[in-house]
Amino acid sequence: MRRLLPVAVAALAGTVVLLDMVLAPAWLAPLARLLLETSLVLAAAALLFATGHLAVTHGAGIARGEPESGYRSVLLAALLITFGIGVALPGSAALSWVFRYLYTPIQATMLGLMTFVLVDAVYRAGRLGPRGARILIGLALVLLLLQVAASDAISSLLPALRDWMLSVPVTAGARGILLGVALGATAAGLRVLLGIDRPYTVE
Amino acid sequence: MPGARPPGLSHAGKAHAVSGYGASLIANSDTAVLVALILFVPLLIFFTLRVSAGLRTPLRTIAPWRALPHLSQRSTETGEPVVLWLAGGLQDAAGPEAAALATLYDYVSAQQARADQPAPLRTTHPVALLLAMNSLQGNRERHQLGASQQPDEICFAGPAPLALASAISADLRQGKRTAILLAGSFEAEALWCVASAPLSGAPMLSATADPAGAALTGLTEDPLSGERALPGEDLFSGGAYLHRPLTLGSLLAEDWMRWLLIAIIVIAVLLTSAGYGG
Amino acid sequence: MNGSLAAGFLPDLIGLWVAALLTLAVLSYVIQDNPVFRLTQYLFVGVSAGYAAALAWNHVLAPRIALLLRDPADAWPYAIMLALAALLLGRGWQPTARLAGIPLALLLGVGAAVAIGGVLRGTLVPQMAASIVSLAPIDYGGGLRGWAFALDAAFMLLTTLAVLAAYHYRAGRTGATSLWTRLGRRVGQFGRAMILLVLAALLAGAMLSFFAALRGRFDFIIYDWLGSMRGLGG
Amino acid sequence: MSLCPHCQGENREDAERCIWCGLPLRPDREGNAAGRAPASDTHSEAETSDAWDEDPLAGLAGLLPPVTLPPMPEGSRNAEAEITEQERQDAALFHRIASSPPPLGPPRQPTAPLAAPVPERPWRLTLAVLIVLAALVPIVTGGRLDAAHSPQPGVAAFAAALDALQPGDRVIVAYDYAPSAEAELAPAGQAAVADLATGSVALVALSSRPEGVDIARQSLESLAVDGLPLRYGTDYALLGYLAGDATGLRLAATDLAAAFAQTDAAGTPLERLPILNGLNKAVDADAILVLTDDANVARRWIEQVGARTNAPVLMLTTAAIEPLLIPYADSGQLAALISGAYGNLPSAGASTRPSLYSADGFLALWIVLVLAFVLGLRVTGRRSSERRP
Repeated sequence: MRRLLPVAVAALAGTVVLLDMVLAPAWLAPLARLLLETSLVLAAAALLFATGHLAVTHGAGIARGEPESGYRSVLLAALLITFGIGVALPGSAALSWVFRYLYTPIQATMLGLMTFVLVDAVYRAGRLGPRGARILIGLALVLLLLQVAASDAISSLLPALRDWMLSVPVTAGARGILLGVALGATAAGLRVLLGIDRPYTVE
Repeated sequence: MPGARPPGLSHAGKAHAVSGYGASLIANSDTAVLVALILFVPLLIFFTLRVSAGLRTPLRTIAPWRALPHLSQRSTETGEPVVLWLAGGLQDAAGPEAAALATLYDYVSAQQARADQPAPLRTTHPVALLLAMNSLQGNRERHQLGASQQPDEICFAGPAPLALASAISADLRQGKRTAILLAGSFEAEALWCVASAPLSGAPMLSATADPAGAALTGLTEDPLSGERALPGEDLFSGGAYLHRPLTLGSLLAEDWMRWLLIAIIVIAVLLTSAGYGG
Repeated sequence: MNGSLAAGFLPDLIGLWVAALLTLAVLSYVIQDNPVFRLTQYLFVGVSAGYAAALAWNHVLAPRIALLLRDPADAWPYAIMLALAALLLGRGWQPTARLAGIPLALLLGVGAAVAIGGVLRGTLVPQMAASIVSLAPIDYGGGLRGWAFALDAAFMLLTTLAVLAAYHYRAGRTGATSLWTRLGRRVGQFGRAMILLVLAALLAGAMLSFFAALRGRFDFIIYDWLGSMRGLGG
Repeated sequence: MSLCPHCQGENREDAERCIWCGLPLRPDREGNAAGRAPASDTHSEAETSDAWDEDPLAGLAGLLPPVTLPPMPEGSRNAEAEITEQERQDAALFHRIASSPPPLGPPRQPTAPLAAPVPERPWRLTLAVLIVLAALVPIVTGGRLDAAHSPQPGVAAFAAALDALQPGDRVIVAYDYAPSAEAELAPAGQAAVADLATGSVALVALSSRPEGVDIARQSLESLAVDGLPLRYGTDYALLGYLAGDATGLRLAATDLAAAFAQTDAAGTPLERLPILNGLNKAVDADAILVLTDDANVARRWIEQVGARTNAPVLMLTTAAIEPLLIPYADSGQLAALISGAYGNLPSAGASTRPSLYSADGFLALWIVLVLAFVLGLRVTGRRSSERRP
């Protein structure tokens, strides 16, 4: 029973939602909507749970006196303060301040930092990388040049070539990948609905 | 030729003459989806039954799935863990991908639990975190072990994709690794992983559903190798290769659907080119 | 965005400096990994997690609790949702950990169904329809141009199908040399090569995106931060 | 010495099986074993087990060099033991066998990490300085390339789709990007939103990721700063964070009120917002504008919302994910697709303040990347030629 109940819940809830999406009988719509909303609430709860898990992990690490406790306390303090401001003063200027002046610069600069990491990686792949990686980089550099220099001022062929590359071989290749992903995701989803995969249980 | 628009390359519309068949497929999307499901579900059930009755078939080699068992074994000998870095793209997706990621962790934690070794996990995916906690608990209980081997064996890295980069930098300073498995939907943080993983001296395996991440991991792996996990579909196949032979049935069903799809497209194209279907 | 950055207003002025120093702290990694960079990393994990959790609470859970409290008779479904959410949160406590299986099952079941419905209706069928193109030159106006477009369409079709075929799982018998096996192998290789081309296009795009982000930060440092200092001084 | 026909390894003349790969050296003696592919080449599990199906010890006689001890020198220390040429060769072969790494049969090791984790420090810093210079290039060149740059084909379609909207139409704007993509997406995104607001098109903003809410707020607030007389609730609204990813989008597509718990981001009940009168589902909007840097988010908008509406779906994305979305533009599921890096250039040029955002910088980046790549290749070349003699 303890094992059967979650499997039944997953199968039933999934079937209702899938039937609503495919056949859309009017009588099923309210139930499907209810399940969707429940699922949305649970997704938010999962995010809260994960955040709590993060806080507890680092809190316990500090209590045990593990290395990097100083950094961990910064993390914990930042987490608690941000969450506190967010819950106590939703939509306030204070929360926006945290977002604009703490979150944004670090996040955006981290991505900018990837430029340096990327150039390092390109150097390394050139030096020691496998043959395929070198071909990948070579192709990418050619495509990048096409993007950058696609100017009618140089030659009207360049923009046409850029557009052809993107709209014929790349589109067709990406379409093949997307069709594959669609098949894979459908199979993996059906495995969950049919109870072949039961990752939600403690077995 | 109905449906044919004036040729001209543009992102904003088709350059090639779409067949009348294509147009009617779009017009009857709901029916097409229903037909696809009516074909797929029985095929999947049929092959799963065949597999549970003992059918086994050789599969295309996928490097990470082949290496993982050996690496897990080596890890139980050396005591240096195999670490999983799971990324979820968007933070709270609870779909097939979360299930696929959970399967991978389930395998590694089952292997490690046999020798009471840790199975560290770093993830940005809250649902994968919850599923991994289930796996870890179940696998360790089977061997009468405590809930986890290390206090922060499973760690949430914060929901922002780039936060994973921060978490793995911290993780890499913790000690030696046997291998690092990168799985899920990666974006820029994949590059950080690719750049950081060599610092640990451990080989890195990757399987991602998002080709954008695969482009970045391709900088160290050989994208031309016939065994590298292909971006996309391959991520979902881990279970069949590792420890869930029953899911082999779904791969065989997928293969049938794939060739059916190809056959339909080829026939429709031939008919269209011969002037039918208008 | 930039309009509100006008220096003078104290929190914004402090914020501008904090942001600029954090930007420089992250960029300091270029020279060497250092404690200040690590500090910003930990800070980022904390802020991002706290911010996302606060939004999940404010925009998803709190309004529904408010609705339930205001009108329990009418809003009873929220009671079920919140009870399931409570079960999920109970995963962290050993005695209730197993009960979290039920909300997790619901989450995955619904997630799987939505994904299936979505990919079939939004990707599989339309992309399949878009692959069905005419290969007859006459449909493209005939002549040289018609032939060019027809060849183009044939190349596209072949690429899509080869990439799709490259994912084929079942391996043929090793050593088999039948025509089909060899043909399949060739098609798979071609598919892999075209996947490589897609990856290359994505890599080129990533190069642009990373660099754009970097320049966004330089823009900020030069025009917003240094610019504000010049404004204050003069 | 004889060479193995399968792996080219050296063997004693009289050996029957190869000491390196274990396969018979003389096909004619073993009949059907001939022509079998060497296991170490293909690494196929099936073939390997095949090769060892027979008795693994069969035919091993003579595999190792026979050990015949040289006669002990008697008396004189100077007397050299005579070593025949055959013995010398055997010893050399034995040395090679003993000192060679074990053959990498299956299971083959996964790709080893690269030996040098990062380029040598001087190179690394040089490249870093070059990247910084590349980013600053537009200050010197003043964006000379931008004017000559031919816009992406999607740009015209994007503009046309925006123009086609009538005053009073309602557009759902999804701010689904992280702050890191702001440099790439904000200029064109802001231009598009301002264009819509100027044309009296109502904007319903939301975000399916937490970071997007504040970005949306900033974007909408700056419309007011720009002097547009917009009223909240009538001309625009911010619904807030939509949790649940695909599930959330599916719910929003069928029931906006349920998806947002009947309140907007500030907690105002949705029924008090005139802008949402009659707009109960996301699929009923007159257009959908998605700004995103995440390919999965983009696909879910197309799959969950776009596939069920006749309204045009316009997408503005980062260059990093654009190639994955072109198939959707090609199939007509997206009315227009532009990527920030290039779609932006026209609007960035029109900006009032100087910007580093220009094609000149991209070209400089390209040069740095090529330099790094060639440098890497050159170093490899030198290393291997040093090792060769």
